[in-house]
Amino acid sequence: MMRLLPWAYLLAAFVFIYLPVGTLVLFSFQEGGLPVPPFEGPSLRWYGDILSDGDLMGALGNSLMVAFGSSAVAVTLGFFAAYGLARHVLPGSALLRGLLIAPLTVSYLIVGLGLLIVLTRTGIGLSLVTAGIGHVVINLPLAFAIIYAAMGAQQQNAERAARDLGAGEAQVIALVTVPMLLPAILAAFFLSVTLSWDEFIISFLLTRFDVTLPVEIWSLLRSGLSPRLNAIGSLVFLVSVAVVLLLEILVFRKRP
Amino acid sequence: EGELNALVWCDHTDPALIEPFEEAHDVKVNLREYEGTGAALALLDQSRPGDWDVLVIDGIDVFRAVEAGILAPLPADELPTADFFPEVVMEANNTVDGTTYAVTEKFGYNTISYNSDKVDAADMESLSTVWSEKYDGRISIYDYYLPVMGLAAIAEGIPTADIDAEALDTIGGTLSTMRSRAASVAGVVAAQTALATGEVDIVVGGGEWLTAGLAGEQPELTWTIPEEGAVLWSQSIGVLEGSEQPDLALEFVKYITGPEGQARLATSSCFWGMPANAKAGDVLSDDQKALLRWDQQPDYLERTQLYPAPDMDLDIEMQDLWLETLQQ
Amino acid sequence: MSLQGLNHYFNTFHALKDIALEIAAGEYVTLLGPSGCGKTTLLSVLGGFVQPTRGQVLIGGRDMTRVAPAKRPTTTMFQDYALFPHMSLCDNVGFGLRMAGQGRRARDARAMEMLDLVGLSDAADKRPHALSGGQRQRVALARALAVEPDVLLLDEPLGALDLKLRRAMQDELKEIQRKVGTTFVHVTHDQEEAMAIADRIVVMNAGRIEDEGTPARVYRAPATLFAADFMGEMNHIPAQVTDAGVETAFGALPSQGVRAGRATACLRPEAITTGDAGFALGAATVRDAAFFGTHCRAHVIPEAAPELVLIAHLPPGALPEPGARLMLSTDPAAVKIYPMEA
Amino acid sequence: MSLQGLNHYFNTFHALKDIALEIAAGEYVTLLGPSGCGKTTLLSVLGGFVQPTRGQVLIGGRDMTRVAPAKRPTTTMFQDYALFPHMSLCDNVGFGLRMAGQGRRARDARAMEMLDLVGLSDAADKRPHALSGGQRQRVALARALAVEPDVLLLDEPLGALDLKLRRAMQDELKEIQRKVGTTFVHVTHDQEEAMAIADRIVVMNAGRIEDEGTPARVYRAPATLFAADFMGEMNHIPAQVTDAGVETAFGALPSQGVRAGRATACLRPEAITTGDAGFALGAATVRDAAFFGTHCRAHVIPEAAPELVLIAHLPPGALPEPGARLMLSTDPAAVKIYPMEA
Amino acid sequence: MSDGTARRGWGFTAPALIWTLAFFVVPFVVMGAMSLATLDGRTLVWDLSLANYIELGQKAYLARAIMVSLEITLTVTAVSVLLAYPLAWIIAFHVPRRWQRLALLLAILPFWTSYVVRSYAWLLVLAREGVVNNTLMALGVIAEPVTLANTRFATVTGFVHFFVMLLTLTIFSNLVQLSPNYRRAAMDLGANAFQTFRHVILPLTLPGIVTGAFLTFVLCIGDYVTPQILGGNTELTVPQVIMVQLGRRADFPLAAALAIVLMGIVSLAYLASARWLRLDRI
Ligand SMILES: Nc1ncnc2c1ncn2[C@@H]1O[C@H](COP(=O)(O)OP(=O)(O)OP(=O)(O)O)[C@@H](O)[C@H]1O
Ligand SMILES: Nc1ncnc2c1ncn2[C@@H]1O[C@H](COP(=O)(O)OP(=O)(O)OP(=O)(O)O)[C@@H](O)[C@H]1O
Ligand SMILES: NCCCCNCCCN
Ligand SMILES: [Mg+2]
Ligand SMILES: [Mg+2]
Repeated sequence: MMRLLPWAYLLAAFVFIYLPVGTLVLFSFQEGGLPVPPFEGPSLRWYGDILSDGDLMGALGNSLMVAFGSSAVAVTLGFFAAYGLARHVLPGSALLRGLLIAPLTVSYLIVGLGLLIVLTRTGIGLSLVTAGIGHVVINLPLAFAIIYAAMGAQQQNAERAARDLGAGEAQVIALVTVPMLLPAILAAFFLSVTLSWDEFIISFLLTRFDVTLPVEIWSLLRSGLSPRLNAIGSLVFLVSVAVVLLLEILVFRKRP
Repeated sequence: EGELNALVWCDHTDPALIEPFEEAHDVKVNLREYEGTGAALALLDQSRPGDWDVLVIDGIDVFRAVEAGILAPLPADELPTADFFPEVVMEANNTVDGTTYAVTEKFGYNTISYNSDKVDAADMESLSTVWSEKYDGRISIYDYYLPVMGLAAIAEGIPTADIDAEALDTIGGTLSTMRSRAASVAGVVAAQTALATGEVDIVVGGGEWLTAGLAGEQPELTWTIPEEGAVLWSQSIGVLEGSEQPDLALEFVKYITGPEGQARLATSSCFWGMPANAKAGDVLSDDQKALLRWDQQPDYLERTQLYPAPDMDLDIEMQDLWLETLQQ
Repeated sequence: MSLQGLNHYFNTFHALKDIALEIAAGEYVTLLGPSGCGKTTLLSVLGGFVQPTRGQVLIGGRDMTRVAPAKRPTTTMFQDYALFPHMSLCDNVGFGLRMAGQGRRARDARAMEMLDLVGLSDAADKRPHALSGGQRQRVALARALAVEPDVLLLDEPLGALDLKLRRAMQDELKEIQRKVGTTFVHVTHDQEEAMAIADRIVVMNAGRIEDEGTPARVYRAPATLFAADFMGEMNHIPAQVTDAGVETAFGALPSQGVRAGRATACLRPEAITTGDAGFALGAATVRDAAFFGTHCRAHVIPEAAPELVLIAHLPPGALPEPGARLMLSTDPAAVKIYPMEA
Repeated sequence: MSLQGLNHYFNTFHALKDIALEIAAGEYVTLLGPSGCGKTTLLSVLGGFVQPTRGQVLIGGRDMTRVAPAKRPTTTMFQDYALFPHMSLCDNVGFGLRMAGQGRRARDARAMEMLDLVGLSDAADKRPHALSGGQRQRVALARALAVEPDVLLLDEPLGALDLKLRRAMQDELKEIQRKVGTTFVHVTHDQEEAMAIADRIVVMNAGRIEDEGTPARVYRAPATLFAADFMGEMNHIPAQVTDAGVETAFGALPSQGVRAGRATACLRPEAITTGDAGFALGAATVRDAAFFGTHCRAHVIPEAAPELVLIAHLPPGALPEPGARLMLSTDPAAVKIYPMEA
Repeated sequence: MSDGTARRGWGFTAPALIWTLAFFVVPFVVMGAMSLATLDGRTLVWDLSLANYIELGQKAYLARAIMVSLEITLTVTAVSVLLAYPLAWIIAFHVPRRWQRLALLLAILPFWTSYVVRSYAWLLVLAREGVVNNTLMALGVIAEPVTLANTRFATVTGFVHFFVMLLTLTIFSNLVQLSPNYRRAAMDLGANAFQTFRHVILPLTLPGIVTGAFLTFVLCIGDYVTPQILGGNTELTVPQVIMVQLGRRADFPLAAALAIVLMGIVSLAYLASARWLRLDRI
């Protein structure tokens, strides 16, 4: 009995975790117009529907752009900040680190609201770029923290060795630091893409005509309960899962 | 290819509505949805002149936009108002000091939607029995304070036009009862969902806009205007002051208010509603007209009242009362 | 290579104190000292990674105190080897040449030559993580030597290896130095390693140089009590220096020119022999003894000074039983006298 | 304590092979072997953390093979010490007593007593992270001893310490074992440590016991070639065993009962002496030599077998120059013959 | 030891610092200032008054929103930790090594459903005719469907689902980082499974738990989507009220004041957990 308890718990937990996702995916194959029992189907009707929906596909493209663009900026800034703080003595470096980490302790809504106020007051106006700026604000701390934590003494000595052998600062970074930190940089990038891809409230507040997928889904959600939502949700989920599994198998498995 | 920027309600985002116009005028129509008039006005405040070309707004709030100086005059003679149901031309809403600033494009009712399989249809004919003990926990309230408070006023025998600070005490009591019976307070979709999935059986503040789109699949979802009457909603469309392409914007307004545009707007994916232009009836199918209850309109228009139109202070009081009730 | 009046402070911490040192070309020098004594700091000053607060570093007669690491004729081999894990061995070894602008052909050829020198030319295409600790150390050496430095600086190059491998690598390191003729400055805290490998040992303590000289000299006649202790196990016998000579519990010893006052007479365990030739330590009781392969290490309590416990290395033949009574003596020349520190 | 026919598999990997071992009460036993040979696995079987696939563990005559760690009269001291970082030293040491239900008074008193034993009673209120490696090791020892186990199991207790500290802690460990009288089973891969400390050494290799016995016996007359090599530096001389005796490049040696065929004659460096007493190795040329304090370690090339490089420990007196010619010999009893492995 | 000059260090760090200052600190300060302005009609008056904060005290629904947010967030944080810990524990110590990565991956895979969609999916599950009610009725556990959606329960469930995944991940990595010898040592010294957990494992994993719990707190208290979709508007959280102020009234000053209050609550949570927080090591 006691031996079975952990397994029973594990099973219950997985049921809880997969209940909404399973329901979502199941009813994306619903034939009828309502994603609730009874299940009629299976049918790919709604997948066809979303794939031919220009707004939705446009939002998907926007989301990809914002996610990859903002993550590239966040990781670049985070990397250089980590490099500067880990490899050079700066006065008040603990404070600087605190400042860089600070957005992590603030709700997204507040970040978005503050930016909204400033952007509209200064007349900069809203666009995908401003949403991207917001995403960099929230992802920079994570990218910085992950890369900073990975900058150990081992890399430092390798950098010194490279310098000792005649490499300039740019060469040290390009030929030694970045390649050695690649796993951490990739992890930061991947996490950042995931968070940006999924982020709603900042994108909601800071975009205008072109919106990201979560915002588009939100307005879809406001315009009718429909298996379309299940279909787009399932599609995003299944594609992401495929990417995650691929990464897991190709990239992370290799590491000991 | 030009661009036209429109600040609209969700029913205007249906590609079936927009694409024909885009093709005809070789233009890209950028749409931004909003929910409440306050938000739209704030957004326009923060924009530069020329950012926006077209605005869709609650009929009742046109005067606020005019006061703020953001709407441009419309050439009244070029608009097809002659083809409109006369009751919804609503000069009082759309015209200030003799100048026309907007034109009605769609209307309908905030009343009672329900599931006829689950509730006694007779009970729905009187507001007093709708939110009675009998339907405790089976009601959802539409999450917009103006029509719902209008309904509450109507239930208490207060005309919506007469709502003032004093009347709010009475209305507050009714709202509170309504709220205590309600399982949820829901936006358009949440309300639709709740009704469609059997989460609730009644939506107070609903109407054709909530159930007509679902009726194909679930004919048991229906709506009625009870004997006390209900609230009439209307939305207007206008051109913004400072628009860099006023002509194109006007073309858009004409398209939306013309028979084809009206038919598409009436049956757009976000919510259905009656077209202001009666000529749309030639384009709509019989089934669609039946769902919209085309033929009952004269009777309905007779029995319903416009949204409350509070001034700034009263509006704030009404919103506070609304939020207070939600949080009770 | 010449260091003059070097001092270095980390904030207020005085990490190097008045260091003066001459290193001849082709010499193998070890810096030996306990953890935290400033060895790495001194090596970093030589390599150019740390700028000393005061003092000068001359290499080949030129003042190099403020010259960047890359511009010096020195190359450093780091304790953890600091191999580039994402490059093949060949690319690692060729890195310095690449930075110097050499073409791929030329540098690959040179890298292969260096890998050959350290016996790893077969593995040129492998990555460092596929190598054992000892092999990595050789690659690091090859990489450092590939740029033909005048001076090779090694910071605890064997610190990460286990004891057995460490002893084996010492032989190799010395061998390679002999072949290439480069000056080696090698930091370690292991005195056995220092003795095994160095032409000259520099013993450091708390930022100062305590002693320097050949391994045999430093072991047999250390300049200070610290150096004496650090170079190997040492028995301390309280002594009193007078004008007449040195008094100990075991009798008088000839004076060694130490100023009068309390002093310590030092005696290595292997200098203690059974019998009564030389300076007699008298009878002693064995407390315990352990077999160490090449000798038996015993704790003995001399009857002349029962409060002392002496360590003696006895011949490996027979392990003395605890309680056994032995007659011990030593060569008086093996006893060194140091003044008691204040 | 008695182990019988122990075998353990990790999935298909055969980690322990037919282990049989008797350990007497109060003995100090070391398990010695290279990394991965199964030492930790064997200790885990003793401690009850691993259930052997086959075989029995008897402690005090009772079968304990399937008894939980807590129920055994054994306590384990882990390689990383596993001190609880969130508890004071006193609470760490008192943990076992607390689990046994002792009140705070009683267990604090006992914890202080144990801390006193290891010389750390002053630091009772400190947290483990405030201690040096050596101090941590002592606390771990005190914690393990506080519950008065019959058998203390130590997994590389000195592995994390640097060489000097390691040697010092060996003395202490042995000293404490003497005081408390508990049986110690101590895992190490350092043969010097094993010799310094053990009453009995168990040499393991690839899951098997290769040899066991007193340090002197195992060092001088190891049962297998593996044990011979593992116990210290060893010169290998190719030999051929015939019915008549043993042939080597240096002449014939008396047979040692090894079966005929190719064989290896083994000779420790310290068994080689200058002169020609005993078994003569003939003239040899010094390739290089280094001073090691207690001896000079030289690589020599014997003229009789110029393809061999022998290591010899020569007296520390005079460091032989490279190229010097020496006459070497050894005691024939010091030469051990092992059959060539297939 | 450092390898470069402070000037170079600034050069590398400055872009990130400037970004953070320009797009985080400045907006935050402006928002703070905004909270001291008031709205007269539709014009903003910079009168540096505390009127908005006073309003928070006067209008019951605003004070109530703070209470609701706190109640929900604390419930979610506590429940998520309590559910995630055993899950992480089982994956770390009961699941065989070779299946561990897979089990962990499975436990967090639904992370990659879109956040908005996840809440929506819960709506489908908890609906009156949804999966749960249908199943329970089919099993005969209940006769009538029970109301699950559009309640605080639904909001909490949606949140817990998300944060259980997050916390399982952080707690798991904490558990496996612990040397297995801590557990062995405790057991060896006579502790039973519970004592080992209580006296050794729990204190050692506390920093990980607190860090995860703090992030849960921050993300949960600031979230708009989940309560909006699942809560049925039967009670409003602070973010919902903020969005109401923005969306219906464009009352930026009051919204800013609410945001500052939210920030204040998060700061209190930070102070309460600062002792164990390891934010730069996530
Ligand atoms: N960057 C620094 N800032 C402050 N103090 C330092 C710094 N680097 C080293 N120190 C201090 O200077 C002293 C000497 O350090 P150093 O690294 O040279 O010692 P070491 O002899 O190499 O020791 P080890 O054998 O442990 O490597 C130590 O006490 C150390 O704490
Ligand atoms: N849980 C396990 N699963 C599979 N193989 C294992 C496991 N534990 C140990 N082994 C294998 O069993 C062999 C013996 O391991 P053990 O840890 O006993 O070695 P050891 O002698 O203690 O080595 P070291 O000196 O490196 O600690 C090793 O080859 C190891 O890889
Ligand atoms: N303003 C509410 C009129 C009723 C129709 N609702 C449509 C929702 C658009 N916000
Ligand atoms: Mg150092
Ligand atoms: Mg081990």
